[in-house]
Amino acid sequence: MRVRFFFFVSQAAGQDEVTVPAESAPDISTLVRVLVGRFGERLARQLLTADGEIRRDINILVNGRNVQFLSGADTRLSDEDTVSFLSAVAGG
Amino acid sequence: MYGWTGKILRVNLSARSVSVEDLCPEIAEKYLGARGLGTKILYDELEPGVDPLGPDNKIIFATGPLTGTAATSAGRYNVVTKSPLTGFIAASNSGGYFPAEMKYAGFDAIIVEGVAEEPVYIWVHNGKAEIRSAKHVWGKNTAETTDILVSETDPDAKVACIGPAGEKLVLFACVVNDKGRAAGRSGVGAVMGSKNLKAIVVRGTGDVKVADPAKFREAVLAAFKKIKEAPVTSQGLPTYGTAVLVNVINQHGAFPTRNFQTGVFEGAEKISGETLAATLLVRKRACFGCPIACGRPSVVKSGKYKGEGEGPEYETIWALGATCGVDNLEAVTKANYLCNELGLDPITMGSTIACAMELYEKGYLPKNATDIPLVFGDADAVVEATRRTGYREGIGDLLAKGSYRLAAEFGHPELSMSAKKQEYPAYDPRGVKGIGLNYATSNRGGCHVRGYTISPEILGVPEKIDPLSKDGKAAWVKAFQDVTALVDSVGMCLFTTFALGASDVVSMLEPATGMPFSTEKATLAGERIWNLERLFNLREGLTKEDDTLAPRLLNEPMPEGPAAGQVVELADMLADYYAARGWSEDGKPSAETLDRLGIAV
Amino acid sequence: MKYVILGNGPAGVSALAAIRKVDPTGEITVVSPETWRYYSKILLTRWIAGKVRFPSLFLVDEGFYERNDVKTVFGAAATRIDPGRRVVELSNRQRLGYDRLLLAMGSSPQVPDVCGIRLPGVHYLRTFDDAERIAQAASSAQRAVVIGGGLVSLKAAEGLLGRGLEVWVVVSSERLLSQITAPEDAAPVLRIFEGTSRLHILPNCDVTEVEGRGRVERAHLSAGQRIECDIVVVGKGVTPNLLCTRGTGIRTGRGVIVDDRMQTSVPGIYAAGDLAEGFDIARGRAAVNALWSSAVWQGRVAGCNMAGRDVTYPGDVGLNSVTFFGGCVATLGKTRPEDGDEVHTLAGRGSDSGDYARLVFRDDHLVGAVLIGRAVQTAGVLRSLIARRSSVARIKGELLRGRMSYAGIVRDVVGLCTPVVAC
Amino acid sequence: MEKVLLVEHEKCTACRICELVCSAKHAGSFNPAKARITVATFLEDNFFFPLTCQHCEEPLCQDVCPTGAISRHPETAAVVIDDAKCIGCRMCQAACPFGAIAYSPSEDKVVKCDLCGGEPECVLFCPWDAIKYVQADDAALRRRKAVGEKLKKALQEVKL
Repeated sequence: MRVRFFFFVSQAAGQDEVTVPAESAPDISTLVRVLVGRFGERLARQLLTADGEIRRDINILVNGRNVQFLSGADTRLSDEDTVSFLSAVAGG
Repeated sequence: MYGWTGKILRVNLSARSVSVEDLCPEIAEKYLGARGLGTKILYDELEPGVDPLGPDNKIIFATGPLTGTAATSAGRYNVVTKSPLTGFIAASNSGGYFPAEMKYAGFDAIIVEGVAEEPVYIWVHNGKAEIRSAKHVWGKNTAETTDILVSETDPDAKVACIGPAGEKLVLFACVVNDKGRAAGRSGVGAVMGSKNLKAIVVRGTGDVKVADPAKFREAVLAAFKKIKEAPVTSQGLPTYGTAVLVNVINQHGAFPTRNFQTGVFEGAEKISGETLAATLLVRKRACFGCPIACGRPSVVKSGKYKGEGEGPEYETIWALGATCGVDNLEAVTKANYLCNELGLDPITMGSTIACAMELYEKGYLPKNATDIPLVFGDADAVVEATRRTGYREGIGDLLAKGSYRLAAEFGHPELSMSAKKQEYPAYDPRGVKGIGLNYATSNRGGCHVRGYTISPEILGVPEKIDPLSKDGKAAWVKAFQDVTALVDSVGMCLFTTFALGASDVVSMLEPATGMPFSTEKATLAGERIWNLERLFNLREGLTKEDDTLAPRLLNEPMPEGPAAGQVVELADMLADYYAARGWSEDGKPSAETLDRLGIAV
Repeated sequence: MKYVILGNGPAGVSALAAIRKVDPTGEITVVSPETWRYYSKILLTRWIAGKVRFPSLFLVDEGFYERNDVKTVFGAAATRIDPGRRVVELSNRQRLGYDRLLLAMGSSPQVPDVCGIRLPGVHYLRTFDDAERIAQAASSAQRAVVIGGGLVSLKAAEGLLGRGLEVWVVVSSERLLSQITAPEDAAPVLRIFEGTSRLHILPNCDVTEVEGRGRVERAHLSAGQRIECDIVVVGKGVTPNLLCTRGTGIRTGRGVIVDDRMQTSVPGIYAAGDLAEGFDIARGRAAVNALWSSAVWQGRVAGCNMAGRDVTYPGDVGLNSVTFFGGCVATLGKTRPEDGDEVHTLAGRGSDSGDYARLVFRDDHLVGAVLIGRAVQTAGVLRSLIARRSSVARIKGELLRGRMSYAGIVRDVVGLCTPVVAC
Repeated sequence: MEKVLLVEHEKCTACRICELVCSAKHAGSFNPAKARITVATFLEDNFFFPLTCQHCEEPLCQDVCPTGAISRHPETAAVVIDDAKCIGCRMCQAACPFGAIAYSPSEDKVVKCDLCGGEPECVLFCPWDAIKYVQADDAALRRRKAVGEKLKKALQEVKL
């Protein structure tokens, strides 16, 4: 699947986009673990609270839909999906 | 009075007279200041049905009780008048340094009436005012005008002025203060132009006092802390400015493209906030008293789009970019500079060009009706059309009327992406339903800063709600509209609401004014202001049919992206909304509602 | 090392402090014809007006001299200097030997050539004793004539007004402050003083005679009229006290000529303050600048050099500021332009109608300024531009737009390299 | 240890909150005209410079004060003005090369930064740490000196 990072998340990851096979990350919570494993502490700080929960102010979209309105951290992923991680950044 | 200066300046340009009046404390308590106070004055003083560009319209420049204090981001004012674009109330908000300086010059509000025989400006300093000739700056752009008027008044003077667009009565001309900040929407600049009023120049060394300095200081410190803790206000806006939303909204499939024909723009990356930050931005800059600092001075160093100034903001990037199909950031930035210099609202400008482009594309706008080809994606056409509109040259004379009148003239008003004849900003409501209800019910027509439900629907602040659902949106829209009216009216910036709530506003408002305000009472003031705006509009002939959206948004499903297949279910939301507001089914505030709000009609 | 300091004003006391800093053990003697410890002459008119109390006049406490191990000979003046034997003779017959001598006796008021000027009731304002006499006379007086339109006269007038007198200021010149301003400054300067009740300014006018039986009763003016008055205060400038330099070989011009170490032509003898011709940067030559600030700096330089340090006096810029019932005129450097100077006036601007600035440029340099009202705020920055002999070619536009801040100077040079926003 | 006020103008956003809180603390009202700190703003050049007293080692203002009203505070080392002694003659204003001393017409006195007795209000409120009050250890002094050098250089370059 295509995983895209924006703003502070991309700064923490040091890149804008990675590809992750769905078999290694079948759902959102696994994907977050995989990404934190790959990009380390800086990304963890952007995505997770001190308790290891996904931060409230991080918006995770699957094909443009916030996972909150899908199945949250349990939202299933396939190789055709695009997952976007956005920090809550601004209003206009 | 504390917080307020307690003084209102009244200038009659026809009589060339200037007088100072006291601000009535009861009105101040009920309508606060800025947008609320301006609305109250306009409602009380304007005869229904006056020509917005005629001598009987009035234009009010009003600050809030917190303007000029250290309250967070309280450096704002509103320009309130009857809009030539919508025919309804206009209240345009701006920051920069002008508003606080106006307060130090001694006034909560400046009411301008009548028409001057020749171009004039009003020079306001330390409680006094005079009407001076502006013949020598008539025709000059906003930056030149500002420099000249500063040089002939006071080195520390601040200027709010119109550019050529306002002089030539472009229906969406804005008022530009401090060169790069604008009371942008609804054509308030054209009202100034119609009065031969080129500028208001303010300078003052007077005090703004608060009732309980110690308590006020504590409240401000607490609010600062919240601003510094909330991610949007501490990191997002200061780092990227508003332009960061390009990617966010495009990711959600709600980035209106080519006059709302779709919600995904293929060129979004090229005009994104990240690209802007990496290429054109110079540094961050704040308005007066603001710890957020979303302002973005920029420079295009060379080439045909060379220039410098402020922005572009998110809305501008969208209006002069995506909705015209343009992905050239330098061109967008240049067109934005032109809007600042000529005094044009970039949202309506861009959206009107986009509308013209669709009319052109579909053959409704004949080739011989325009002196420049208006083709989606043509960056030069956008820059040139903007310039021509500012001077009303060629096609610019048509564009100067806004998209609704333009589209109607060519027989297709449905292609104007507007509510109450004012163009929508940069969120396709098919992908963000709440904002659609807000567009439809906003008292000044298509607008995002009356009830910014993007905050919960997209950003998840203060909590995440589903952008594609219509359920519960009416209550959110009402709550956001009321709190926004409160925030606007005390003189604070709407962006503080990403970190602060009504209770935080009250925690500063109470010790500042020395008047008792509970959160309920303050929010009620917001609701009262909203309803008075509505009453103004009803008096001007507004009906339920005006609370609507372009047919495209109601009937044409979004063709692609995350919001594919969606339309705005407006009728359902609108019924909920009227109920939530305590309005009748045809959208009129009930007697009980008016009684609850303490509005006597 | 024996040091003798003739004078107990700002030059003398700064020299004393500098010497003591460098040489903790040397023997220092301060000689003054007055009997008071170091006090502020600037405060005297305020004291006359009753705006400051007597103890506030003093700039040092009673233990100052003892604490600094300084001998004082007060109430005596130097009558003769013998550079050969390195001895100073005093009016009280005392003889003081010295290794290093500082001339800091300041200046005395000029006495105009006017009939009756010696009558009782005619006063000068230089010392505390003068002030006390004026205050005493003023307590029973109603009308005063002040001769002269300079700083001292105007401040004296303010003091007398403060005591409730009606005051006529008689000015030979066509304008006030003519020594430190140019004709074009006349109107804005006058505006500061105009409108003050009980103050009458009479320009282009001289007092031709002071008359009275036993004491002052009236003054006759060149214009023909006469003014009944109880007291007359004369402020027609000052002359350096050079009397005791006669026959010593110390070179003098208008004042004592010094080198850039503040040493006179006679080794071991230094001069500082109102009687010295220090280097004037704006004029590019030595000049007598009877200013408090110059006295402090010259005294400090002289003291350091007397005690064995090698310190250069960089020169100073003429600097004056006079406040009058809240109004203010500040003058810097060369205020009266010469041929080849370029003059720009910034006036009638903005909210502060009293805001006025006249800038004098020579080539690319700022050399002088007259500032009134709010523009006084910028005096320090302008003074520094004059003193540093900075080229102002690049910031002239800003200066002429009335933006004369230090930040403006910095901006011009370092400010344009601002960083791109960090992401 | 003594503390010093460090201004890093690159961080300044020209919000002027320092002016607001300074005037509130010292004058009891929000009024930039009464603040002891001023943000010189050159919007067109994006140059913002918070300007206040440098508390110079050898203060010229102190030298020229004819009433002995200016001295160094024994605890904070701030250069302070004794209100009781100031007569508003404005000589110090004419001496200060930074233009950091203001005149208050209502009081007929000059006013300037006094470091708020050791707790500067501007520092507390500055949203971007453009103004800091730090221990005068080597690093802080070096930075202050570096800024000073830069400014000195600025003045010399003007001299070109």
